[in-house]
Amino acid sequence: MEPFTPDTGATAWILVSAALVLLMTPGLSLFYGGMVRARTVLNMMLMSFSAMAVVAIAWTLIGYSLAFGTDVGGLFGAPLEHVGLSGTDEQSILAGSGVPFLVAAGFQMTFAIISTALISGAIADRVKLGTWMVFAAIWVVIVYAPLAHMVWGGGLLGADGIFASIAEPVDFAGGTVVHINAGVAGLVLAIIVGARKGFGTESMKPHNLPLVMLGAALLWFGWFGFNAGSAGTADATAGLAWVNTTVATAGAMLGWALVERIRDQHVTSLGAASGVVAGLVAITPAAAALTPLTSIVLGLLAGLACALAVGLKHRFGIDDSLDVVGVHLVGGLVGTVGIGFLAADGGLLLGGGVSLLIVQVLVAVAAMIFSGVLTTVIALALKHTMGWRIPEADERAGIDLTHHAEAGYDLAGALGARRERSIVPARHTPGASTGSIDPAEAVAPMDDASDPGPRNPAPLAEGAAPAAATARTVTTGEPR
Amino acid sequence: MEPFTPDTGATAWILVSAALVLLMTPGLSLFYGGMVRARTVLNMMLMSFSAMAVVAIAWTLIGYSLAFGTDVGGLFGAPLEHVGLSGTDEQSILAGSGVPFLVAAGFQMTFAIISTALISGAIADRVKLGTWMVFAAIWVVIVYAPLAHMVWGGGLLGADGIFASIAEPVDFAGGTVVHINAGVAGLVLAIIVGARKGFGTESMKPHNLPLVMLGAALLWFGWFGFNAGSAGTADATAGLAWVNTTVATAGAMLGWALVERIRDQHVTSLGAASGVVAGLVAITPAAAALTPLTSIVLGLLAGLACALAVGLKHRFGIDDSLDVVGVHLVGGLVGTVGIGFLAADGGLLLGGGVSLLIVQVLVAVAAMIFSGVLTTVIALALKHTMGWRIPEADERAGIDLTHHAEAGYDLAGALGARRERSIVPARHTPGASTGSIDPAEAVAPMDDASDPGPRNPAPLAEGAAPAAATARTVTTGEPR
Amino acid sequence: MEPFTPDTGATAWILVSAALVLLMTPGLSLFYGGMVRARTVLNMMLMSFSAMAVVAIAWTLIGYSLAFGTDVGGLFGAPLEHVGLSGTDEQSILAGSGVPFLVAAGFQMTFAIISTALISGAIADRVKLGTWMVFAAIWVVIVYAPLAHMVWGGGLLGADGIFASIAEPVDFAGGTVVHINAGVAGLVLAIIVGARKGFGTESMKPHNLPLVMLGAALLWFGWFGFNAGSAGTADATAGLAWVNTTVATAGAMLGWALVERIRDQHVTSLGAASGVVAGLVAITPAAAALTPLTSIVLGLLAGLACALAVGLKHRFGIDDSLDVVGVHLVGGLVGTVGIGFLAADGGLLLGGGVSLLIVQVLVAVAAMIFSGVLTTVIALALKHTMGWRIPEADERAGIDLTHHAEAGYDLAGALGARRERSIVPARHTPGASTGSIDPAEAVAPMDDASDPGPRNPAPLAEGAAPAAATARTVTTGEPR
Amino acid sequence: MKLITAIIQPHALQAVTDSLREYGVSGLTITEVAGYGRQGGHTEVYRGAEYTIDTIPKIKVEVLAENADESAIIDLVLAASRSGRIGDGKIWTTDVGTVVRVRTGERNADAV
Amino acid sequence: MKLITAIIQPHALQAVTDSLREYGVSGLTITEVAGYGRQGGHTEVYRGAEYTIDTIPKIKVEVLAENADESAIIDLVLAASRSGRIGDGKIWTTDVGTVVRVRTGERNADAV
Amino acid sequence: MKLITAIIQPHALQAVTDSLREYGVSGLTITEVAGYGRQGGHTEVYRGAEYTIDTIPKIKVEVLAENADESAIIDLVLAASRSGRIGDGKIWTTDVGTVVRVRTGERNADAV
Ligand SMILES: Nc1ncnc2c1ncn2[C@@H]1O[C@H](COP(=O)(O)OP(=O)(O)O)[C@@H](O)[C@H]1O
Ligand SMILES: Nc1ncnc2c1ncn2[C@@H]1O[C@H](COP(=O)(O)OP(=O)(O)O)[C@@H](O)[C@H]1O
Ligand SMILES: Nc1ncnc2c1ncn2[C@@H]1O[C@H](COP(=O)(O)OP(=O)(O)O)[C@@H](O)[C@H]1O
Repeated sequence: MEPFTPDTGATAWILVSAALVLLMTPGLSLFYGGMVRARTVLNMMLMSFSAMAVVAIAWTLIGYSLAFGTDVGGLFGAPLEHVGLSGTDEQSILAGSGVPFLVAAGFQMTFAIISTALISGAIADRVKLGTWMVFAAIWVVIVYAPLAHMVWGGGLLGADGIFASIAEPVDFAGGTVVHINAGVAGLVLAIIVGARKGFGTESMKPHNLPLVMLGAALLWFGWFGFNAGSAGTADATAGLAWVNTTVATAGAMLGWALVERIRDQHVTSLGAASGVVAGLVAITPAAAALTPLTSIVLGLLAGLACALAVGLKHRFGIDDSLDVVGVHLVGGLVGTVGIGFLAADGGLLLGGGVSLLIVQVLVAVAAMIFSGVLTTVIALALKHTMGWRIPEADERAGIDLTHHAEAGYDLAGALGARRERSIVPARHTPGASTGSIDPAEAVAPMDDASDPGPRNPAPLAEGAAPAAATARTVTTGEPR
Repeated sequence: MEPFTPDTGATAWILVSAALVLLMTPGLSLFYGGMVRARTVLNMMLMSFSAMAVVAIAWTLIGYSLAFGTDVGGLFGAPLEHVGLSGTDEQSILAGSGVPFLVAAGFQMTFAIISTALISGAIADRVKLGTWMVFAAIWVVIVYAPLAHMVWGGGLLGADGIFASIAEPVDFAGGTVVHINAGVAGLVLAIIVGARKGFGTESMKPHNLPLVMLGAALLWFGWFGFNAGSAGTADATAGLAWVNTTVATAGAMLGWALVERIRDQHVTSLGAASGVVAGLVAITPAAAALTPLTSIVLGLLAGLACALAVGLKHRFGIDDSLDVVGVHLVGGLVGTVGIGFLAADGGLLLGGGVSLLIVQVLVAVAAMIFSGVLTTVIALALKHTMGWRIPEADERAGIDLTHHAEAGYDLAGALGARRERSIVPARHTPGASTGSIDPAEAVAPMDDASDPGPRNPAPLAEGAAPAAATARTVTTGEPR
Repeated sequence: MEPFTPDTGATAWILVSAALVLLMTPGLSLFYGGMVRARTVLNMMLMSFSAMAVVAIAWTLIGYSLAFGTDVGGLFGAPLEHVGLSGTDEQSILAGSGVPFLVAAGFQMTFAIISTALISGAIADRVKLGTWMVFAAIWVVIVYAPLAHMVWGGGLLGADGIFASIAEPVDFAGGTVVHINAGVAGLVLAIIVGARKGFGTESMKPHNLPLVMLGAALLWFGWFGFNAGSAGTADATAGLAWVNTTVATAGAMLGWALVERIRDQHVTSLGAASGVVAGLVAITPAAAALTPLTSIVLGLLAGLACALAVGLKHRFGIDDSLDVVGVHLVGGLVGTVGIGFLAADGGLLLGGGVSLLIVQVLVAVAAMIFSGVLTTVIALALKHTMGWRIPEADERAGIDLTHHAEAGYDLAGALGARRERSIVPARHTPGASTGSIDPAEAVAPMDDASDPGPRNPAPLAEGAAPAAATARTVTTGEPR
Repeated sequence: MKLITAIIQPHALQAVTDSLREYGVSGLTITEVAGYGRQGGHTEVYRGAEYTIDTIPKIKVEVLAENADESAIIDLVLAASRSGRIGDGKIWTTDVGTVVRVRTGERNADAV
Repeated sequence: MKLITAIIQPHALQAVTDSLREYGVSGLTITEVAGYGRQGGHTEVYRGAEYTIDTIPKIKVEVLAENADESAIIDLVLAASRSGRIGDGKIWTTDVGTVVRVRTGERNADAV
Repeated sequence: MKLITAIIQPHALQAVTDSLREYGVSGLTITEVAGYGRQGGHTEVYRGAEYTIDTIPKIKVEVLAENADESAIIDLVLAASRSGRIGDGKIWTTDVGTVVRVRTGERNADAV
């Protein structure tokens, strides 16, 4: 361990990159949230936000150690080495470029968060938030952190790993660790959780496409931290990653649009937003391995491949609701395997032979198996304990209202809510705590003569606290 | 004064941080704007945007000098020392880390802007924009700048101040100067301005929760500049502040959700967004004083405390419309006082004795009194001169339409506006300039036979400028 | 060519600045998208997104070389010098501040993108996306890149150009290259493309003002990269540009609001958002030439001038739909010419004589002529080949639905789409590929007994792929 | 059977439904509408243009009731929605043939 | 001529329109409404306050039909929209005088 | 008294209201609806799926008028909204019992 020489420039860049990558998860929440129906947008966004809460803490407690602690058998890091993100700057994974320990650890935290949040798109509109949060905590610890260790932390799939004798595998910013991993996990969850009620027959078109495009834009913006930040300092490699990220994304937008123009006659905004993400995914592992020109080609291919892939779920009847598989798994594979063909150094098409290609395929397959098996175990365990699905009636009525007691929008204003009371002093009747509302047998039938509570309490400003005595009148409507 | 050695890394980080903190105010405008009703969203956003305009100029002219000029009696800086933000790099408040004068001054400007804008949430939907803008200009000069001076600029409440003999008070990024200060000012304004018509009886639920969540996300993102930028350079302290900011926010989201789950049975997206802000507020003063583990604890406490606090306004009948008190004052107190318990260096629970805790409480109380008294004076003076409230009919019809002649959304399209004319050449009849529209006695009754203006002017492209001769037909509808 | 000494601080700042400027274009897409009607928002946003795709690639292939390659006759750079953005760090246009070649080239790419995207606001709601994309590719190569070369790349209008003997012209961040250039191009396109159907008689008011304000905020945020990033490193000049950018914007908001208050009696949110952009435009060329105080004045003037200018289009009957001329051309001229009056060094009002003013006017006029002539040629060529306009019926029904087969919002949910089928295996009947839908003679009349396709296919999950055999039933409704 | 239709000010809706419920009306249907009347429209201002909006948002309330209840219901709506200012609204009634409750298939008086 | 008005659950709309179309109904008009009835409202929770929403979103379907088709159409709507749970909805009919097709100016039976 | 209901194309609304106002109609009520008819729907395309939207947005205009004005109003609406293309719309009339102006409580002819 050599003495640590801080570099304010590199540190500034990684601090910014960490902030940028953190922003990706809210960006994702908009991208995903705009794509679901208006009556489930809040739940969708909450899946991203809750992943931020849960993963940040799991990462601090144990995840970071498992990923970047001292290697244990090539599989994970020593679990208790950096509990609470303790560590010296000499232990920083970016010590070589003068970036302090906590800056690098924070940067890595944001990768764990977004990887977990990505999965949620596969199971939109239908799962209990509690189960999702438990899943997120377990998955990031058991699946993400070890895989990050294997690829980046000195483990089996990295530069000194089991394939290194063939060629050194390349995953610059997370093609396997993030995208293939999340894509496979999404596929597993979509299968185990099962399809939405009405999938394939009812309309589930996006409710707010400007939100989707804004989300895609924030993802792109944040991805500069993801890819160019993965250079670990502010140098020419970061510049290469920055430029490749942009031009691959441009290429993928055009690739996706081409498929739409030919197949559907219409170029769409959802296609543009999706193309953006497909390009960003594909260039992630390759951002420093390609030139700007080959990055355009890789992006184009990713756009074509993902645009064709997203329709397959209807063929297989798998409700990967927001195309985590079609975009992240397929895009991640295009990028990871594409390196084998297009890498400036070692790519098959640039005269580098097949060894890099073989290694890239092997690493991708290994990651898929690892992620697939472990995610299956976690998902099944949760299925048989907490359970994944909300009741069908709740799902049909919209999870926002039935499980969060909220509505995304109240734009009309006139038909909306009309009675308000403070909830703080109120205590609910024990029987009412069902955790879900059946809207078909809902609150306070209007002719319920036995309604005990004041319906229209005097303005609270004027009196004592009448609401304190008001029991919540959640009674079941009965036909006469 | 020693020679100034510029540091591009530190300067880059503070430039970025300043941009991030500036973004917080539009972020706040979304957070606040989404929480009000659809018919007042624009006014709410304008309160933030106008604060940006007014405070930036007031800060340039005099605010900066009052905050960071040569100390005058421990209370404020020499008012004319840096008029127009003149100053040498040696005078930079971040000269020690090689950050030029104007970079540091710009960074501080953004704190003044967001602090002022925060207050507006307490008086949503009901005040004249003009009065608000005058308030903002006066408040930032008379209240914010001196308090910043006292705490950070070498004044009474700072490291060399009146309590320094007990222990050195800690306010890393603005727990007292920003949050307690704005929270108290919000409370004062909410009381003096009075409640919205219908407060406590009519529905005032958020009209656009995805906007609220987006706003919370932009606040979080910008807060990295706020907290980690307050390190003054890009180093390990900035990294600690970055990580603590993230994990405290994660903890607060969970804390808030816990209250909701137990009290209301439902976790909400508004709760998640609110938890984010509560965590960010609480960690602000403490970002460099705690460890990641104690930051999680502080965040959790802030989430619990603020979630319980926001309902109290209904008890007291104070229409702090968007919970400036419940989130910023309470969160700011949790953070400021929490330092006394949890600081790695000097915290009571970590064996540091009570002196730091005492000092933190004293500084918080002093800031509350200072802010409370001065804000009261300003608010009452404005009440008796310009007046705060718009007419009741305007408030009921929605301030956007009546005072800004705009509507936030026109999504339907079909029922909306149908006649258009250029306003540039038009001159309004003098009698029409009332500044407010009474929608109940509004424009152009359809059977008004005396209507003098052309109702359907020929396309302007084809003729001269007929609109120039068109008086605005704001006549009062009369019953037959 | 001297040896290149990398500077991580400067590089970090330019990496961030590039990301910030890239974000401006999606920001613009929101600013523009919110201003059009709900039924054209997606097309408007797609014009920005497609500009990102097309320009990024054109810039990589040839644009950068034309702008910054070795000078050819003062007009453009050697076209093939940097194909694929090849080049050494010694060739970096920011080599002097230690910023690597690709970082600087990426930063410049973002300027080309936003400049092109700006133009689209002039021709909202009515043009074929394909024609726009071809225009973007040609315009950035033929108009933008040479002008950038002339002003910044060592050409005729730069520091060593034809006017340098009078005074050194000042365009710090793109008053001529970006704003005057795009403003003139917008004017030319608005005239050649022609007005929207219903312009001047039908309502075309903004459909989503919170989106407009969010867009303005992201533009402001990104503009810090634009202006302060144009310092080329993180130093006091960048700080000056940062502060001037903020205070000029503040001034312009107030200036615009003043016009509204006096002329219309109402301050509007659209005015605030527009004032923000006007101020940012005006300070762009002047960001390092003025002091904070004179920047406030320049911003105020820009706000006044642009607020008065935007109404003129109705006078002249030119449908510059979103005021590219009124804001970017006028604002760009205010800034470029304003330097001649207000520059700390050489400004007429600060005792600098008239020579700088003369040069600024000459450069502005030269840029207007260059841009106007070349844009006219491109626009006319496209008019007579691909054609600009979509069919009138499509325009009236809304370009989103007719040309992108999408709707921006589906908030109601209940009346929306109800039948879904996979499009991937489907092949359309050849006759149906018209590229546009006439909604008045649209899909599948309900009594069309000859309808061959299954209307309500079985859930795909349960069966084979019935959709594969389903021809799209786009038949013309016939009266009985 | 009668269908009573009332166009009222949005802010009067709560009072109207409360008073109808108290009277024993077992249901009603609400629609967002916009209307012209004696009351005119209003003006919105956007960059470079002023828009005259002719219509004002209103709420339509529809109540099915037995003939005997018609005038009582009209009076209740009047009482709850009348401010005496233009724009207060309009009430009208039409004859209804069959009424059916979907859940049970009950008809007419039983179905209300 | 009759105007048949049905208030139904939003999710029943597809089934209703499909079955009417099959029967040969040549057109219908749909409106988003909100309603009270036996079915109550629901609760939404926002920071510091709980809101009781009295009304539930419903769809109003209006069909013009010849007198002879009235009862068949009612039966079809019943069959397609009935789940047997409260909130299923309401159907009513009114007499219509003139009916005109705008495109051709045709009147009454020809116009439906 | 008559209630005249017209389903028209959204873009015809301005012409219809202008011509009614000129005729002296003192008020009307507008609702956003969606309709089926001879005119079919349209198609929207989203990632991996194509949606057929069966209904087209329309505007419903309701006018209360004295019996004597019925046919004149129908003719005016026809003239203002007819393009001769499918989708132009439908007009129908129903008898109205009582009409009340809320502001004054005036009834019937006085109330229109
Ligand atoms: N003749 C009419 N036909 C249909 N609706 C009407 C008619 N007159 C008024 N309305 C409706 O009633 C609402 C209130 O009308 P208004 O004229 O303001 O009331 P007043 O009776 O006080 O003049 C209008 O907005 C419109 O929706
Ligand atoms: N008396 C009524 N007048 C007008 N609309 C009614 C009436 N009763 C019910 N409705 C409408 O029918 C819908 C369903 O009514 P509901 O009472 O839930 O059905 P049920 O007949 O099963 O009691 C309500 O939401 C409301 O829109
Ligand atoms: N039988 C009907 N019942 C109720 N509304 C109808 C009926 N037929 C048509 N409509 C309404 O009229 C609108 C226009 O109908 P359409 O069939 O396109 O006109 P046309 O008379 O030219 O065939 C439809 O969208 C629908 O709202």
